Amino acid sequence: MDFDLSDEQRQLSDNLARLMKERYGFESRKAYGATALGFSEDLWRQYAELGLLGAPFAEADGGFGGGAVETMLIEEAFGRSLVLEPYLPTVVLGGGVLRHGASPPQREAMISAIAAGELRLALAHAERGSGFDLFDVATSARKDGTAWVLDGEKGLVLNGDSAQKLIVLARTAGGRREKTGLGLFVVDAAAPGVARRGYPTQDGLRAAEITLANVRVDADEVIGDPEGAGVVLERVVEDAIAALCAEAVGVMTEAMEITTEYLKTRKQFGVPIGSFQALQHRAADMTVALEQARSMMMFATMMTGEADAGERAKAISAAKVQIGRSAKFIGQQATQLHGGIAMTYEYKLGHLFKRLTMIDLAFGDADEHLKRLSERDGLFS
Amino acid sequence: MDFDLSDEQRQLSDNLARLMKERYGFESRKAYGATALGFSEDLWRQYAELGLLGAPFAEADGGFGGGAVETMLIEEAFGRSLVLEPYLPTVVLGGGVLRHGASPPQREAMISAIAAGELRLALAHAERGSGFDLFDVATSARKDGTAWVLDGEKGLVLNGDSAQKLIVLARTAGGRREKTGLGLFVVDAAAPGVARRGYPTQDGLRAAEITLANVRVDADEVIGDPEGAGVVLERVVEDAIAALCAEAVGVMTEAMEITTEYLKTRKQFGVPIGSFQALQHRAADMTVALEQARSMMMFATMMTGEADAGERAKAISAAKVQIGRSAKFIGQQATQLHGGIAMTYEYKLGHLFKRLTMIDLAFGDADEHLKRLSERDGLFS
Amino acid sequence: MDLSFSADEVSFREEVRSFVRDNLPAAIRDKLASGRHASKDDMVAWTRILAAKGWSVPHWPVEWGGTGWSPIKLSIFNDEIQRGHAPESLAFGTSMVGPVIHTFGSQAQKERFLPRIVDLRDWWCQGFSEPGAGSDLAGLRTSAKREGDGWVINGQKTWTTLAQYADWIFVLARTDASVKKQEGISFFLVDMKSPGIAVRPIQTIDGGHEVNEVFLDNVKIPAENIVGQENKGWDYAKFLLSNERSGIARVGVSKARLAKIRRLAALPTYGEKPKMDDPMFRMKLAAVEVELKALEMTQMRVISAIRPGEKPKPNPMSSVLKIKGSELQQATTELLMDVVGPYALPFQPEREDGERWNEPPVGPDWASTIAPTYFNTRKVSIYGGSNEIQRSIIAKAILGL
Amino acid sequence: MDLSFSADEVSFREEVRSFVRDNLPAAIRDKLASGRHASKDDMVAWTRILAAKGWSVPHWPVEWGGTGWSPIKLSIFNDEIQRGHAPESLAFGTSMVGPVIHTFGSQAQKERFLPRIVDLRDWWCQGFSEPGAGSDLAGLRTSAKREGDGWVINGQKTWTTLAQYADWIFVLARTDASVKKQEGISFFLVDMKSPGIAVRPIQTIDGGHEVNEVFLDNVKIPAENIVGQENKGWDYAKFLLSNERSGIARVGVSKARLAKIRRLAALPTYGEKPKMDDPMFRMKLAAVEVELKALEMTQMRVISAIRPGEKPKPNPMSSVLKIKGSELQQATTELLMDVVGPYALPFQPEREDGERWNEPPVGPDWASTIAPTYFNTRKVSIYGGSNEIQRSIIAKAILGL
Repeated sequence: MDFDLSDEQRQLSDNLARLMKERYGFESRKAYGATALGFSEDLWRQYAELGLLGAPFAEADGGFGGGAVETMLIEEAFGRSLVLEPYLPTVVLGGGVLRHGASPPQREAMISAIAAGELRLALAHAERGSGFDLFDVATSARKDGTAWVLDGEKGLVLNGDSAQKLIVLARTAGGRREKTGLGLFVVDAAAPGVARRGYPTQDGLRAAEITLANVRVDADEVIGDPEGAGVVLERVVEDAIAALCAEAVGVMTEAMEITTEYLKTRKQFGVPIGSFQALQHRAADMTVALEQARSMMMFATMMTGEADAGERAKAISAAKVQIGRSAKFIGQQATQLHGGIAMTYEYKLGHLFKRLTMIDLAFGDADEHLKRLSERDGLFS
Repeated sequence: MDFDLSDEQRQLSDNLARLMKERYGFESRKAYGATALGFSEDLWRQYAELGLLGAPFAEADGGFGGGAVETMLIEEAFGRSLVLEPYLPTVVLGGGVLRHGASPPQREAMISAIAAGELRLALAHAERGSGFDLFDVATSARKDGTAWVLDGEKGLVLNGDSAQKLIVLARTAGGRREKTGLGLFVVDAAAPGVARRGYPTQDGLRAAEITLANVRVDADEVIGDPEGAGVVLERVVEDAIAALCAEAVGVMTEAMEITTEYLKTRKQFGVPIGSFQALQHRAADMTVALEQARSMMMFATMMTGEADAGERAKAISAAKVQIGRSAKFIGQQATQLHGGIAMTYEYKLGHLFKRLTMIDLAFGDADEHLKRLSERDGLFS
Repeated sequence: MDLSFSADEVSFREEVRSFVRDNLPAAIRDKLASGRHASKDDMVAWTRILAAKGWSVPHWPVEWGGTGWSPIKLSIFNDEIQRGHAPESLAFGTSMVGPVIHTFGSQAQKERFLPRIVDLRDWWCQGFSEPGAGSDLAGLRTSAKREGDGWVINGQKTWTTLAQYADWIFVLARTDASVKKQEGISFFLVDMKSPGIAVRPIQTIDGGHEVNEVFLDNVKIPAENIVGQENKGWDYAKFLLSNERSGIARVGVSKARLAKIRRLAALPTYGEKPKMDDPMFRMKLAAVEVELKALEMTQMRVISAIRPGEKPKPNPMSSVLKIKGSELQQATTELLMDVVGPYALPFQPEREDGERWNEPPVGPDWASTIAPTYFNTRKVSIYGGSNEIQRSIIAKAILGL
Repeated sequence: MDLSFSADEVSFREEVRSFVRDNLPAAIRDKLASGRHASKDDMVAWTRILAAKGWSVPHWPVEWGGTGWSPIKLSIFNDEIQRGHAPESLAFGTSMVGPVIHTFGSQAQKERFLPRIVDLRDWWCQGFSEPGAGSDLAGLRTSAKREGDGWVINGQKTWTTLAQYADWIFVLARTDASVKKQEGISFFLVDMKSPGIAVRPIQTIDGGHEVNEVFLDNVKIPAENIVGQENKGWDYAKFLLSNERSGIARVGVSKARLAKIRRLAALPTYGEKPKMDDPMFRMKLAAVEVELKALEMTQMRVISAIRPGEKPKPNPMSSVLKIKGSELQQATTELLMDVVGPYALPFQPEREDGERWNEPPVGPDWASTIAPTYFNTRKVSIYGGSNEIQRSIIAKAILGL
């Protein structure tokens, strides 16, 4: 057991920290968010140059051969600055589908383009009525000769409005909520029959509702077994949850720092409010919650590589529970310790709080994962 | 809506407060508890003289025509002093069975004796395996001519070791957990076939495990319908829960006072520890919890008279939830604010904490009642 | 002791409930029920409907338009207004400056200002908080200097709710800097049309515009617009704030939200079963209902301790109401977040008048207000004296620590 | 960064686990597994079994009987001892006074005392807390005055755990009342057989006798029994307490209790279904397991920050371990209360040697220790520096407030 970073990892972190410091102040973030895309294409290029976009991919596929730890370091840094660029949709979700399910030619066709910053993906898995059930899919894919034809509506597609390619989860067989009978299809966002309605999200990012009407997909755009995508999706979402845990820890760390700084500088009754013991102890409890979350972020990162699917699922659910609970406590209490200023749009803290809230809702909230975990055989068995 | 006490009620409270002050200091309580009975027969006589033992009974039955409010006032005062005498078993539980289920001759036979302090009852309803299920009864009563014969084992019978008469819940028909097919039988504690094993409880009171082997009960010792006692028992237990809520509020009030006094007098770092803001705010949260509990005590007291059984059950469960949660928080935090001294047997606080803990376990703990409440249609519907 | 409502109180509740049902315009009710906000026009319209009935300032002295209702009836009235999704009266006029004027104001001030509050001809806002004076309100720096027979006010106020609509603002300003900070403050009534007043909107994290900064730059006001005695403003402010706290449990608001939660949770929004069939959710809901029922009783205990006709005086128990009431308002918004689930995500801000935009909603048509309400409701444990301030009040005034 | 245990660490865990399984007397294991306490004889017997293996003071320098294991391996060892229901080593000797002696003591003190701690020939207890000095430990009043070439100690200590068995006590006493309170304290080693020492038992709320008051009345001790320098005792005490805190998460204890909870909750104790089939209980259990898993990782992070061979120095993160570790120990006792339900009620105290009385148990034979354990475990958020003290340490040392 070893918590030290390798030299390469430390260098990655340092470069990233420098870039964030120079280019991702809160005012810059507002400016990036105000564009039509909702993020900065220039920063996206910078990420490519730093090797972030190819980090988790095998060198053979045109990546840099990094792993879950690299993704953790990147997402944590992005969390601190509330980065808007679609790293999760493109690299973790879309890229994850390629890593876990795609054929060599498919990987060859897309991964170098992703690493170069030329291709952005979005994963269209959810639908209006699916809630937290990954396999609740009504969108249909029927065979037509060698090709497939997709029909249906996908919802809450992260950065679905700006991605060049969509990876669409559709039902090829089986009943509406079955894990089997699902396929993943690569769809060109500009393909005939694809209609996208983009919108801003509560946390200042972008998403889209996407309608698919008679969209034709060639056989070579199908990821793996057209009836076996369920297991691939599950694995990809586990990676995404681990990545979101890291982002959340970054957000919480930033919220803690801003709050601590505010407690030191804000004066009431002639003294810094950080001299009040009740507030000191609240901040201490927030520190405990943050350290517990950081530990579970590391645990989730480590366990994404676990071979036993049951142990992996328990670990990921456990991490999502801890992150969700720590995030709610820290987000709410950081707001409380600030007072009114935290309620204003110009101040960063409220945006950190909103991002934490939306991360909890992504891929199942804390209650949902606690329920899933409680139906299994225990973390220490 | 009117929260004022009547003159009679105020006088009752004053007399009771005076008696507790004179006779029920914590050292006296230790002495009473050290006797074989586990309580003071002398105090029991005093309660009779004050009219406490006949308070809730109709005047026609030899009582004093009081109601739920009188019981609330008495139990709250008893809670503050951690009274050991078997008021709940005799007056609320046993007496409740008489009030809600017994025939005029049965009431005549027992109520004046109770009011005079000559008769102590115990309600033997629970069994080793029944948990919080009132109707989980294996003890059997079979008809033999006009009489009944009881066989089985009852458990956790409050003051069952010292009561002169036991009121035994036994199954006359139906399956083990059915609400119907239950009867309540008045059994002389000295009757042949009755074996009692008395023991102290965690909170310094007494209880007993009771074995019934071929115990004969005459027909006129059956309370009401020998197959219909379930509804009577339910009603009696609702009254008992309301009474326990009042006792718990008394215990919490005392814990709050002791703790506040300690915070004012205990010095560390050269100042009273009550000057530390973190402890002040903890005590404030305890105050909120106590006032919420007090409100639900009143609500439960009022709703014991509610005609609609569903509304009554919801109100009683809601009160048990609030009392249980407030009691746990106040008991634990009062201990924490004291530090080590609260862990010692000589100091009153630990005994208050233990009593609160055992009250939560009586007739279903907070989780159990939250579950029951959640399965109904809501408190505000 | 009789803890049930009297027959008279029960029929009074029914009378109020049916009045609201029959007289509140449907468009306003639906807007508020959906979690959106009442516009200025909505509030004026509803206040005038109440005024016509004589119910717009029920807690005031009868001579100024009050009803003489008992404290219990007043709380039943507020409860039904909140449950019925009617706009609440503009507290800055009816519950803050109004009572200050009819308690401490001159006869001329009473005759001039009170009638215009009764039917909301004057929209009032509150000039208390400052950038440097939040929990430490008495540390305020806005100054008022005598000039001729009038006053000149300079300073900045913040968190001024709905100042964008206001005709008048009541202002705490320092009139003597040489004494202890509480003893050099006076209470002024200021016309928002006065030269030197500027209002700057503050956008909140939910995207809304509810609060403002108000700048006072050499604002001249006539001598008659000071309330009561010079340098006694802090007493009037404490009186005002204690009135504010007693109503701040907002039990009716939480009750209305619980009803909404039960309605929405019963819908087949996601998957096979409605959220209401999830045992864990039901238990969380039940736990909040228990606390709210207890709070309702606690509030009744506090209210009934006020003897009819008696001048309201600060009661530290109102701090208990503030803490628990704000926690429960927040808890109900968290339950709504559980109900809306993933479709809390799309950001679809409402218009300032509380109307919808034209495009169709993304996701369930009731979803768009829920996350903003959750974020916005964090303020209730901050304003009106933060819950930390309330805990210190309890420790001092109730426990004597 | 590799967060999984190495093959070497995994096989080490297996080695320790099987050693405990094969060498711990069954009677002791069953006693501790049932929630009862190890007797003095049990602890001596087990310590000698470990000592024979060379494992009784694994964290000590090799020259004094240590193993040279890495910090990770040391924590694996403690984890397995706790999980295996083996008695933990007597911390007052092995983790408190032992490290103080081998770090600050004279060669003569090392040679005299350390070997007798290794195999528990000397039973040590801790003379720190006083009736007037709890959280404010430096406020202690016990005094030590020079007399001839020795010292005379007067004062009273309290909360002295297992002093009834002790051969020796280490005492903080004031040797200079004229200076700042931290700067006039010295650290003494005192023979419990010295004239003038009296031990009075303190009965705890669970009915047990674990702690005592120790009275020192003109106790004469030889000059060589002061540790290190006169008036530097507070530095040694801080060193000692920081060692104490790092082990205080007691993850293994909570793990063992969780295993017990799962075992007992699966029994058909009440009604139709075992407690384990109750979804609400399962969720409460899962929530505690999540926090404990996180704490286990947090502990590993703290431990692995210690470079092998490096002198342990106070790390404020150990306050995080103390707070969360104590909360989880308490949470597990609350889960046991959920499992035992109504049959927590009968009071059936255990004997001081941890044996049962002769009469058969009332209710389930595993029920009698559960409520006492719940009550007794409230102490863990009080002792070793209360959780309030820990929060202040975090605020100051980590957050700089």
